[in-house]
Parts: sequence; C-alpha cells; structure tokens
Amino acid sequence: MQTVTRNQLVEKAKELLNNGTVTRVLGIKKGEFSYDLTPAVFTSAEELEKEFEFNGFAAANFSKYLVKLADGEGKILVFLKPCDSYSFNQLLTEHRFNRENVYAVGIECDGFADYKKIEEEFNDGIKSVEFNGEKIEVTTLYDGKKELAFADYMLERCKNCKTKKIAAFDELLTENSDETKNTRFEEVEKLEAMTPDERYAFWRNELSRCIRCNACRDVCPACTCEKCVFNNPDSGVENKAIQNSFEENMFHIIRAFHVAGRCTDCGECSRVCPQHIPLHLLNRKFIKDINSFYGEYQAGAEVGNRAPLVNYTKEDIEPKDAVGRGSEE
Amino acid sequence: MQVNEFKPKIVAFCCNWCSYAGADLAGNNRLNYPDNVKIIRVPCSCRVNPMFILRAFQRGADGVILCGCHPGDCHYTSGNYYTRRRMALLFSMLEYLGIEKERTRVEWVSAAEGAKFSATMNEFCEQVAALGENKRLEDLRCKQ
Amino acid sequence: MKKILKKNLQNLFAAISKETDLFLPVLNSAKNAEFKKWTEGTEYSEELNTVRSAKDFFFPQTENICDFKTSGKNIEIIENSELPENFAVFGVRACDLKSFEVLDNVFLSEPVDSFYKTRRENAVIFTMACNRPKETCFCHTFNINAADPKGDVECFEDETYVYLNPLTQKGKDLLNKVTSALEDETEEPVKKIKAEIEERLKNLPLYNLSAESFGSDKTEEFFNRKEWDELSEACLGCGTCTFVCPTCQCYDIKDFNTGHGVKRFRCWDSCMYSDFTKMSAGQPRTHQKERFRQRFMHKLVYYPTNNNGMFSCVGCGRCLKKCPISMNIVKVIKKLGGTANG
Amino acid sequence: MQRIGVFVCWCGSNIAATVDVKAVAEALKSEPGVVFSTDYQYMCSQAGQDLIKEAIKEHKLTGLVICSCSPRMHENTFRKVAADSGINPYMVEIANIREQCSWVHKDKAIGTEKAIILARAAVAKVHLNTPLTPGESEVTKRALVIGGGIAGIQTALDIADAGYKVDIVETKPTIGGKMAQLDKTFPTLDCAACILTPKMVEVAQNENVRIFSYSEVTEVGGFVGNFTVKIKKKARYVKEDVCTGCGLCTEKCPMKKVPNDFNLGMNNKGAIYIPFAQAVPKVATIDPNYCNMLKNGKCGLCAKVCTAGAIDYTQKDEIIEEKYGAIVAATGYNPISLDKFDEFAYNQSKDVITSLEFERLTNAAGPTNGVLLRPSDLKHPKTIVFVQCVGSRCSADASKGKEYCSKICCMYTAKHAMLTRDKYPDTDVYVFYIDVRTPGKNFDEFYRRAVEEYGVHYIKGMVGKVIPEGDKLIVQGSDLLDNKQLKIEADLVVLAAAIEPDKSARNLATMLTASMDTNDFFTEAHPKLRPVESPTAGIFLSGTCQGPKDIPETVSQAGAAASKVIGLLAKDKLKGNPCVAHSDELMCNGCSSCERVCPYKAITYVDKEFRMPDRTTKVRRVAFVNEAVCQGCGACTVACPSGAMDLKGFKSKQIMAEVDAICK
Repeated sequence: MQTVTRNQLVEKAKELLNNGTVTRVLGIKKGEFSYDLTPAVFTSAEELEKEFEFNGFAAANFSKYLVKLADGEGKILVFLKPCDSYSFNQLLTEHRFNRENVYAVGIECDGFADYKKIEEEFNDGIKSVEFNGEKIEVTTLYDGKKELAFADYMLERCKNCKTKKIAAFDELLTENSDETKNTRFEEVEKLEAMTPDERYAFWRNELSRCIRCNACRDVCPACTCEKCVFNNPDSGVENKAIQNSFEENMFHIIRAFHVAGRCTDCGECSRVCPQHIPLHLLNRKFIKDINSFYGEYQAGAEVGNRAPLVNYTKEDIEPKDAVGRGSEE
Repeated sequence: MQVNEFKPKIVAFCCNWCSYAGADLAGNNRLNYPDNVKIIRVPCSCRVNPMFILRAFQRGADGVILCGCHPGDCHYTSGNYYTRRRMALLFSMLEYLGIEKERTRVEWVSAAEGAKFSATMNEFCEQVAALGENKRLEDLRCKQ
Repeated sequence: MKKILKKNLQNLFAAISKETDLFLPVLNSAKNAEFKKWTEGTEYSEELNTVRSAKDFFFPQTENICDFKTSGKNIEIIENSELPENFAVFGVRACDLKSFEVLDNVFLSEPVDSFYKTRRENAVIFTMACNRPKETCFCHTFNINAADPKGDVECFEDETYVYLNPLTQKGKDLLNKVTSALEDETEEPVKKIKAEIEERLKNLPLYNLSAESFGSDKTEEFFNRKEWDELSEACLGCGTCTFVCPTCQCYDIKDFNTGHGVKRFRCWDSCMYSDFTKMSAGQPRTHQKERFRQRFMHKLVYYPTNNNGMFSCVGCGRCLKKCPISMNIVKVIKKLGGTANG
Repeated sequence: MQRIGVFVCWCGSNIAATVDVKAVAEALKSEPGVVFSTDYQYMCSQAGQDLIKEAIKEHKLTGLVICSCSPRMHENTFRKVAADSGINPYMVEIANIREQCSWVHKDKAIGTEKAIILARAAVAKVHLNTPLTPGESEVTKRALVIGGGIAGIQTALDIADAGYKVDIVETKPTIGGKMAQLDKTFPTLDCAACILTPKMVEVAQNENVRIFSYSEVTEVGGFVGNFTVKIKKKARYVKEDVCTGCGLCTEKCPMKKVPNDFNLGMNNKGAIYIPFAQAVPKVATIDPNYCNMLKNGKCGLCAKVCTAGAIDYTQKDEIIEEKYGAIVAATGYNPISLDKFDEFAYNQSKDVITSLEFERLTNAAGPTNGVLLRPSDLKHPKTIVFVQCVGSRCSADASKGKEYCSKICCMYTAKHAMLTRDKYPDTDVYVFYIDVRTPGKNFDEFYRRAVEEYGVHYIKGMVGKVIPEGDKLIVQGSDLLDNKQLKIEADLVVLAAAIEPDKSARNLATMLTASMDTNDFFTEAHPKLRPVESPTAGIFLSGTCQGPKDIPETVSQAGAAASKVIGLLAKDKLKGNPCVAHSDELMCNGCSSCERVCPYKAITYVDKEFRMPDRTTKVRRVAFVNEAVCQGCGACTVACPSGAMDLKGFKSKQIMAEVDAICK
C-alpha cells in the first residue's frame, strides 16, 4: 500500500504547472479497471483532476519515457520512486536525456501489488480491487468480496525491495529513507546451489515460454538503443522470432549482458513479461557476480559512475576462478 | 578400453600480439596440438564479443577458448582487463544457465609461450572431449 | 448430446489420443494455461484463456517454408514443411474459435495459403463454453456467444459433467470412435448451463461495449482523429498485443543461413515494430503513433471493409491483461467510438 | 560478389610435407566467389609474387587468400603485391597453414583437411572485406625527451644535431642524472664529470634544445606525430633567467640542515641550493620544505643577498602545453630500497653503504672531498667488503629483490675495488660474488687487472650476515670454492644494490599508453628487432628505463632512439593503421561506454543533427572516432550495446563469417 496518495501527487503537479516550473506532467491515467493503468502526459489541472491515477498497481518505471519526452517543449515533471530514480541516474550517466528539461519530484514507495498473483487466487473475474492499509479488498464477479494481505501479493521486486532511498530528485514530496534489504539474491543463490543439470532444466522450462514479444526489452530503461542488435540485420544476431532453444538462450543472454552493470534491478522486465518468465534472475545474477567480483555496485546510484564492464582493476578475478564461485560461497 | 572417438570442434580466439604469436611459436617449435583447434586472429582479446562465442556454439563448436596477452602486458595496455571482466561475467552466466563451464576458457598466452599454447590446447581439447558434444547451446538447424 | 463425468475426462483424452494427437489447455509452471499435447496424466486446465491463443495451431509463430542446400557452388531446393497429420484441440473458447474465421478470410482466400489450409483441414476442434467469463471479456461486442461456442464438437461443463455436442461431420466421426468413454444425455442440462452463462455475460463490466460506430469504409472518419496521439503516447512498440492476439496475422519471411544452406521460414511480425514492412525506402509508418493506429484501424475498420463488415477482434481480452502499459482495444473503442461507451 | 583468388604456398616442404597443397587448391575452387586457385613452391618469392600479379590481371581478382606462413611473417609482402596490382592491400587475407597447421600436425590427411577449413575461413572473411585507406596526419617537428640523464642528453643532442627541435623535461633542478654522481667510469677509468659535463653544457647551449628542469610531465594526449603534452614547471622560487648561479645565497642561507640528496644524504646543504658546481641550468632552487621564508614568512636572507634580484617567493607552479611529434622516455633507474635486506645491516650501521654512496665518498666533489673515509667516524677504512647481487638475481618466489641481473654491478665493483687498492694500498678489499659477468669490450681484462694486479680478494659466495660489533662490521659469508665459512672483520661494507626503474615510470607509462613488463621496465616493440621503440607508435625508449645498462650501452641506445625519432620527424605526413574503430552514427546512442574503455582517448562526442524517417530533424549526441589516435584494439566494439561501433578489418560480421566457416 502506498502512503503517497493520488491527491498529494495531483496537488504537487498542479502547483508546479501553475507556477510555471513545468509545462507537462508525466503520470498515470486511469483505466477500465483498477490495474490497467497507462503512463500519460498531462498538461492541465483539469486533465489531472479527471484522469490522473495513483494506486497500488501504479508500478511503471517512468524514467525511460524521458528519453523521448525530455526533448519536448518546456520542463516535464516526473515523479520518481526509488526504483525510477536509479534508472533516471543511469540514463543521465549515459547522456540519454537532458536533465535541465526535467523536474523530478521524489516520492517514497511502499511497494506495489502484483495483479497476476491476485488473479491466480481466484478462478474468477475480478470486478474491483481496493487498497486499504495493509489489506487488499477484492470484489470478484461470482464469489463476492475477498480480503488479502497486501504483503503477500506484492510484486517480487517490491517484496525484495533493494532500497527505499530515492537517488535523484529536485524536490522530495515525502521523506527519503535509507532502508535497504538484502534478500533479493536469495532466488539466485537457490539456483546456484542446484546442479548444472537442474539449472539447465529450470531455465529451459522458463525460457521455452518466451514468445520474443520484446516487452522485456522495450520496457527496460537500460534498453534505449537507437537500434537494438536484435533488430539489426547487420548485427549477426538479428531475429524476429525465436525458432529454437538456442535462440531463446541467445536473446536472453545477450540482452542481460548488454545491460550488465547498467541494469538497476528495477524489475520491469519480469513485471511485464506476458509469460511470467523470471527475467530478473538473469540480471540479478550479473549484479550478484559484479558485487562479489568487483565490489558492491548499484547502477544509477550516482550520475557519472563508471559501470563495472567499462572499468577494471589490475587485480580482477580470473574467469576460471569466477565461474561457479557463487555456488561455492 | 574404450577409445573416445569424439573430436570436439574448438574455436580459439587469439590476440594478434601475444597469443597468435604464441601459437606461431608453438608451430616453430613443432609443438603438437589437436587439429580440431582452429584459430581466429583478433587484434586484441577485447575484440571478442560474447556474441561471437555464442555464435561459435550455435554453429557447432563444442568449446571456445579465448587467448590474450597476460594481464598487464596488453599491447593496448588495458584491453585484456576488459576481456577478463567480460568473460568472467559471461562464463559465470553460462554456467548459471546450466551450460557446462568446461566448454569455455580464457587463457593468457604470451608470444614467448609456445609451449603453454600447445599444452593449453591439448588440455582444453581433452576437457571438452570428455564432455561430449555441445547439446545445451546447439542449434540443430546448423547441423549437417 | 454426449456427456462424461469430469473425473473420467482422462479416459476420453486417452481414447481420442489413440485416434489422433490431442492438444488441450494445461497449466504451466508459471500458472498460466498453454496448449500442450496430451499424454498420460496431463491435466486439463479450466483456465479461461491460454496466454498464446489457439491460432498457433494453424499459424504457428515460426514455420519452415523450404530449405536451400548449398554445396560448393551448387544450390538445391528442399521441401521441409512440417505439417501435422490429423490432430484435435480440446477446450477452445468461443472467441478463439471465431478468430479462426478471421484468419480463414485471410489465409484461405486466393492465393490460398496451403500450409494454413492443410492444418485447418486436419484439425478437429472441441470448444468449451465459458462458465465464468472474466472482467476483460467482451466477445459479446463482436456478436460472439460464450454460451454457444460452436466448433466441430461444442462442449459445456458443470460441476460434475462435461457435455459434448458434435456439430460437424469431422466432429461426429471422431466422437463415434470414442463413444465407449461417453454416455448419452438430453439437451436439458446444457440449456441450463447456457442460460446461466448468458445471465453472467450481462453482468460483465464490458457488456455494453459497442463497436458499432466502427466498421466498413470508416477510414476517413477515424484516420485523422487527434485522439490517436494520446492513445499511442505510452506505447512501447513491443509486440505483446500482436503475439497474444488470436487474430493478428502478419508475418515476415526470413532466411536463416545455416552455414551449409539457407532455411527459409516465416514468423510472426508485428505492425507495432519499427521495422515492420520495411522496404528499401524505409518503413512507411515512421512513428509509433502511425503503427499503433494501423493495428486498431485494421481490426476495426480496414478488416471489416475487406470482409463484409466482420471485425478482426474477438474480444478475448488477452491484450487487456498483457500489454505492459495497459493500452488496449477497449480503450481505443471507448475513446474513439463515442459517448455510448462511457 | 568478390572474385577471389586462392594461392596455396608449399613453403618448400614446410607446408607441402604435411598438407596436400594441390588438394587444398582444388577444394577451394568450389567455394563460392573463388574464381582462381593454385599452388606454388614459394609464394613469397619473386616468381610467386609474379604469379599472383599475373592471376590478378588475368582473372580480374578483387580479393586474395594466401595460404601460407603466419600473417605476422608475410602479410605485408602480399599486401604489397596486391597494391602493386591495383587491388586494395586490405583485400588480402592469409590462411596460416604453416605455423598453425603443417608444423603442428603430422598426418597429411588431417593437415590437408584443416588447411582447407582455414582457407575457407579466410575466403569467408575476404567476402566481407572492404578496401581500407590509411588516414594521414601531420607531424609536429618537435620531440620531447623525458629525463635529463646521459640517455636523455644524448638523445636530445642527436635529435637537435639533425636539425629538429627537442625539449628535455627533467624532474631534478639540474640535468646530468646518475652519471653526474659517479666518480670514474669503467673500464677506462675516465672521470665521469669530465666526459658528462661538456655534454651538459653542449645541450644547454644548443639552439634546438630547451631544457625544462625541475619539471614534470603531467598529461599526455594525442598520438604519434601529434602529441599534446602538459609539463608542470615546479616553482623553484628563483627566476631562472635572472639567477647568475653565483651561489652567494646558498652560502648565506641560515638553514644548513637540509640533507643533500645529490650526495645521497651523506652531508647537508642549504634550503636554497645548487645541486653541484657544474649543474645545468646553474641556478639556485629553494626547497619549500625547509625554507623559513616559505614556511613561515621569516628570513628572506637570500633575497637580500641576491644582487641580481632573482629570488621570487611568490612563484607558482606553471603548466606549459606543447605539441610534439615524438616522445622519448629516458627516466632512468634508482638503486632499490634495502629496507628488506636486514641481514646486511644497512639500516643499522652507517658504515654499510650502497655502491652509489661509495661513488660519492670517492668523488672529489663528494662529502669527503674524495678522501675515502667511512661515514661513522670519518676514519680511513682498512678492510672493505663489497657484496655483489644485493637484490639482483633473486628467485621468483623470494619476498624481496629482483629476478633480473642488474648488469652493471660486477663492473663497477671491480672498479671500486681497483681504485681503492690503487689509492690506498694498505686496504684489504674483499668482493663476494655469485658470478662475475664481464661480457663487454675490455671488461674481462679490467676485472682480471683488479684481481691479478691490484690483489683484490674475490670470493665466490654470498654474504649471509653483517653484524656491527663495536666499530667493526663482522661479515659472515661462505666461500663456495674452498667450501668453508668465512668471517671477516670489516671497516666498511659496500652493497651492490640492484637497480630498478624510476618510480615515476609507471605513471608515465600510463600517460603514454606504453606498456611495461612486470618489473616496470618499458617494453620494447620487439625485443630483438625494435629494441628502442615502445609498442605504442611515436614513443621511444632510451637508457635504463628499458632495462639495466652501462653508460656505453645507454649512449648507443640513446643514439638509436634519436635516429628513430629523426626518421619519424623527417616525414611530413604519417600513414595510420586503417584497421580502426568506426561508429555508425545512426545507431549510436551517445552513451559514452566506448569512450570509457578507449585506452587512447580516441573517442569524442559531437552533437549532430539527424534527419529522422519522418523528415523532422533531431540533434543527438554521437561518438566520433579520431582515426589517427585509434590503435584498433576493439575494446569499444564490445562495450557498445547497440553494435554501432565496429572495427574496420575485423568487423563483427567478418569474425562471425570466420566462426561460421570454421564450425561448419
């Protein structure tokens, strides 16, 4: 459940529109249901009043949109949750948008709900979802009302929230917190503890569901290439559809490698995957390895940081010592 | 005793300045290594993109080895330091996906280490041969 | 009308499988339903929608067309399509069944797509009425009745039984071969189920959604609407909606160089992609807005124009659930289709 | 489609014995794009080259595949053949079927099969080759010599004599280096100062030479022919062009307790000082760590006594930026620290000294005015023990010392021993040695004179321990030839400390992007054939920064380095390596990943206006590769996530084509 309310955000947005600080507001628009929220640009108080929404499903990471939107006229207001703020800094580090065109308001985050998990709970249609403190009230089409504990139905990334610290902002709407949690590598560790055969079977099962819809890539704030290698016939790896297990592996290995050291672990890839492939487990493996090989590194912690793969020390671990090290720890 | 007839296909990427010269030296000194090792010359080990390695597996390689100058001796001063990081992470990821870690290797071979080149290739070939054919990163379309 | 005890369904599946390959919705490890081939012990899932629609059976994501084998300077062409023998699909919903009709209009009109045709002819479809349609269902909008799913054999279920009603010769022939697993039944229980479903449909939140303002020859009316800007602004340009859509039918033909030849295959394409229909002079739709508009105009205007007013959306609701930014055809219909839709 | 010719060389029997060259040529005929394929005994011979040229004409070839020895051997030969026949030289690929095939395989069938595969890979690459043209860049006709010892001086003089401008940067207040501290030089025993100081004067007076003394290189940018270097001239608080070097200030300075580093701390100097009488430039320098005026504003005596008005307490460090065409590293050496060699009691006893300290003790301008007196009590030592190989030739796993031989110790120790016996015949001189190495002109004769004429006691064996006892030093050693333990009561022990590259060299190497070995000696481009060039173009090596050397070797290497510099500066334009990185700006994200991994700072960013597909324009930040700076390592190509960055001559597609051909 978010402590920040929709009204707080709307008021702040209106204030900044009215005093001329910004001309546009990047926010979220209401949908048909409580969960189908769409990122949108608002330019007037009326629009904000009418359509702006912020609830327990408003998980989208806004930062990637700035690559496109920060070019527009006038400043754009963006609300940065902790996750968004790391992506924001990483994009700035890579010169992907003009900081001067953005006004960032930091907002604290208490985690978002995972609609898929709620849906799984019922063989039923879901009429509405209300967030009420620690509870989620679900009204189903056929079996009436149900109450669920919010904590049990959070997105994976929120359950294992790495940090509640907002890394970038012009202004804070709420308190900034230093709270961090270190549970996010547990799943990776579980996999590392498996035998190679088990791991292979695990990933075959997961990746074989991939339909190469590119949702993971296209939502990823680290994937902002002008032209992705997978769309480029000259790259040697271009493909439109996955034909076999090799191509499944290829796509996901290369994508994870391309964002390695740049991925902030915002979890959007796993959130949007229509096949619910735990893609974050690939990225987190890289993050875990980077942390253990080269020292703790959080992409986007500061603008201008040198990503681990464009850096080195003379004493770096040798590949032969690195491989499999995770499972031995 | 059963004779292992399987001859793995090995692709060896060698940097021009050290390892390729090391391979030449192995030749000069007539230090044998298996013929199934085929060398691709790259200016520096840091030219080797993970895509090339996956490509090799896709196309039927059973093992891929990268050879570069010893850390600190890179002709371009720092290229192999990047290689070291990239390959540490890539190989760790492949292993995480359940792909046999013995199929990939990075070895630092200087221009003076013909013997090391030959020994490394002999040893790597044996190691890959013991694993058998690459099944986990194969692309059946590329099989004859 | 035939029936079988739900707990005995496996007997039916086993019997069908003896005659022909049988596919049915199965829950996968991610707790999503997907069509899988039945083997001993495979459990049927009552999940409403599979993630990938049933169109995959006739129009798979990738499909071999032919091989070119090179040796030295010679080249030879090898047929290598992998068309299935007869097969049956169990548990297809009314919306997906309707989507076959949409695809037929494309692939079976001249020039006939022989791969598609063979697959269609070789399949026996068992549909299943939807006892518990979801909030995202709007098949009704396109005159599809979830209580009357049609197909070669239409099926209904209640707590205890699954009822099977063969509608076509293909359906009858197959059911005749497996009669030993089935009992006879009157129309009555099914009538009751149908009535219940129809009542439930009326209570769906999207029941009143109407696509009436769209249809044939409305291009000029909708093409330049300014709302497209707003609708498309958050679109990421991924292909999720097109790939989960049962009616999206665009494909690309590509060559894969195997090193000793070329495999020519076709694969799904998406009009949402920036390189869709890219030609030497580039892609005709240069902005995401134009690509976005293309998809919905095709579903709601262009396709009806070319197919006697038939829409190429079946209201299955998959895109409502799967779009990463939750933009979908319902929002488009509501935004552009007038006040009647609220 | 290319028209490719394949040329299979027999290399006499080197290839032909293990590879069926005819079969290879025949097999390649059926490769797509190959229009001609043949074999010949010696492809690199004139006849072989003519054969290729003929085939190019006759078959209108556009690309060549030579199946022969290593490209490291004859790639350039065949590229030239192509160029002579009007094909771009970079349309040639070599299949290495000798070193990497015929020489390592014995079975002819196997060798032939592998050779065919290697040739196919080369054909696959040539299909994707494109003509490449090296870029040209202007040459700045000025050289920089870093280090003002005998190596730097000699290099600078030779370059200047050829008519080119040259600057010397020396971190000390005077040039001269180590040689200025020496007394006599082996094996001729001429006085170091007598031969060095005229050169110092000569270099100072040469119109083409500028000397930046008391200065350091702080930044190096650019590339061969076009280096931009920042030099920090440290504040010496004395106006260099006003000071007459009269030395009055150095006498009057009330601060007398500054350790004199020129004499290795064996005596003191003032806070304002001139290192030695023949210093160049002969100007005073104030040591800010000791000067009262600079430390707390009290004193100012030197300014008062300076009639020229040269003292300037407000002087600041100054940064000079200059362009150079070539850079010579001549940073020299230092004796290693003996802190880890407790067994020799260097830190316990003043009378255990290094050879360089001994050099100062015997030098007429040294702390004892050339009279050999031991440091502790200024008494004349009656027994002197010289210990060789202190920190040299240590085993690789030793916790201290160097693996290498410091090369000069044997000879200077013989010199010290001989001179001591010559001047003080009543002194007993012992030398402990592992081996005596005298492989130079007149070296062994010199050593034998020390033993035979001067009666120096050479003892083969190492010293185990030196124990100070009263005013004596008990030297415990072993005599390996007589197989007995020795105990010598000595008055003075002289340690031949190993020499190591100056500490500044590592940092400098990074700035120059020149490589170093594990001992921090600069690496040469080729140990035999290019010994005075660094692998980095435009960087040359002079003197002991490359490895231990004596003076004659240093001087000859200095001259060699100078001649290489002159050869470079004599060119008006330089041709670069065309196999450089290239960024496809349409795909570039401007993310800076490539810039960060580039060891040469060859990548910069520009804001560029692009016409978008919808005919609008957009300004984007894109990478731009300076082709003259890029050395073609390819680090950027992998750092680039979008694949915008590629390497000419080693394009991703080319490498993948090779992979495909090999794995087929």
